[in-house]
Amino acid sequence: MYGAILNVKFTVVVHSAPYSTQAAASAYRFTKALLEQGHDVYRLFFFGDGVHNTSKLTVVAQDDTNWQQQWDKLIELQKLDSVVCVTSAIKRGIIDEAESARHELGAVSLSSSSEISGLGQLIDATINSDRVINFG
Amino acid sequence: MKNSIAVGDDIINLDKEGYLRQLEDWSEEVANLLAKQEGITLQQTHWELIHLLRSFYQRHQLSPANRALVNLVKRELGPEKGKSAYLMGLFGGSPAKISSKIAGLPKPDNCL
Amino acid sequence: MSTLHTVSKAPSFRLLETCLSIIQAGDAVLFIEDGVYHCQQSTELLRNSEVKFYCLREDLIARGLIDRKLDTIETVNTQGFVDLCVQHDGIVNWF
Amino acid sequence: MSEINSSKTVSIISRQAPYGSNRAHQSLDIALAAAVFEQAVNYIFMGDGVYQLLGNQNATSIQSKTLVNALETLDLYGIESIFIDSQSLRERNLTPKDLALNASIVSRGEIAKIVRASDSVFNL
Repeated sequence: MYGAILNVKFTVVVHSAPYSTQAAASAYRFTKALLEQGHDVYRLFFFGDGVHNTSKLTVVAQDDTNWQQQWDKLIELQKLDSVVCVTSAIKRGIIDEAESARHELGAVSLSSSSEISGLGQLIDATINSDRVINFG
Repeated sequence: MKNSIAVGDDIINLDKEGYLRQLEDWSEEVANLLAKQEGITLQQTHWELIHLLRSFYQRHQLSPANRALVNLVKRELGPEKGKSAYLMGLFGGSPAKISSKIAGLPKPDNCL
Repeated sequence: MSTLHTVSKAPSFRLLETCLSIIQAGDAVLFIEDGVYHCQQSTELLRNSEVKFYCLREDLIARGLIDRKLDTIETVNTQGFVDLCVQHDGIVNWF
Repeated sequence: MSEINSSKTVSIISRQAPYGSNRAHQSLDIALAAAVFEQAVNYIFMGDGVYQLLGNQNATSIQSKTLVNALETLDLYGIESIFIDSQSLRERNLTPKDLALNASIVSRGEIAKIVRASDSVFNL
């Protein structure tokens, strides 16, 4: 294992959808690597098209990487704080139980490992993290 | 919160939080009814804010969040009124949310 | 105080040009994703001696560039990418 | 959010034209959120981002909101550090007279200093 001299708190912001650009995959590998090196994730923040990384309604071929599932596993295993921007999410059909009830939609698409919240969570992350990195 | 209000023969639909579903349904009569749902009886001091909000929205297509609302009122109606306390006195604890609702504006951005 | 800049688009987007125009001595540039195509051809922009250039190894390999890379550009893997973020005080991402 | 109490400097570099992509709008959303949570905000228009500021826009023709109308409210949110890159204007044959927003016209060198002095930078 790579010896980390100091422990740094990162916030990783994902701006792009998986399967559209490489950005989400890069963000995933970066997040995994920083954890392996003993650093911390203060928060993952999915913004704009990045919210598509948190859809649980995703199907890919057996020989393709399921990025949503990869994120899910990483978030749950490492108990990461994963936030999806509400204004980005609901207009792209990423809906949790509360939004589903509020807008009477009858369906939920957000993976249970992430939560929908406001942009204030991104600002909070800029205040409380040592580094903010954006992938888009 | 009722899901609709009756204005004459018309039924006006509201969302679960009491905002107009169709912004074009707004009228002064509707504003009075929306205010009533919030337990507010509209006075001249409310109306001057409602008109200010509507003209602001017409120009900027934005419902101001609390801080912007205070600054807007300060700029347009003077420092006496451009205070949180004054606005809370008129519209209660979340003046931006409640005043936007009564003025027939969209809910201030939930990201903020 | 120094900043790590990442550039993730191909040279035709001309992001590197803009990035270098606001860069300061001691800053570093890391090419990732399609940004690694910058490493294939020597250009005037890469001759900036005040800036250290790096490229992400995994993205080079994926694109068939690992043997075509300029010697002047250092290769790092994703772990090295994390280290660069730690070593610099700030990060600016160009995408 | 009560846990927020310290103020940091957040810089937003907005480099995309309005309407063609949502990046310009996202820059604005981040800036407004940072201002609402009382952070110091620098808003920098650069590259095609300067097109956001052109006067005489009317996006009702494409069933969209006219972004510059919202940008005009930045001062109400307490965002007063607004910068426009002079080189980007020059490259697009624009002058401050073409713009609907008053802001400081700055050089790349000045932008470099602003970026260096920021705690975090959103470059969209």
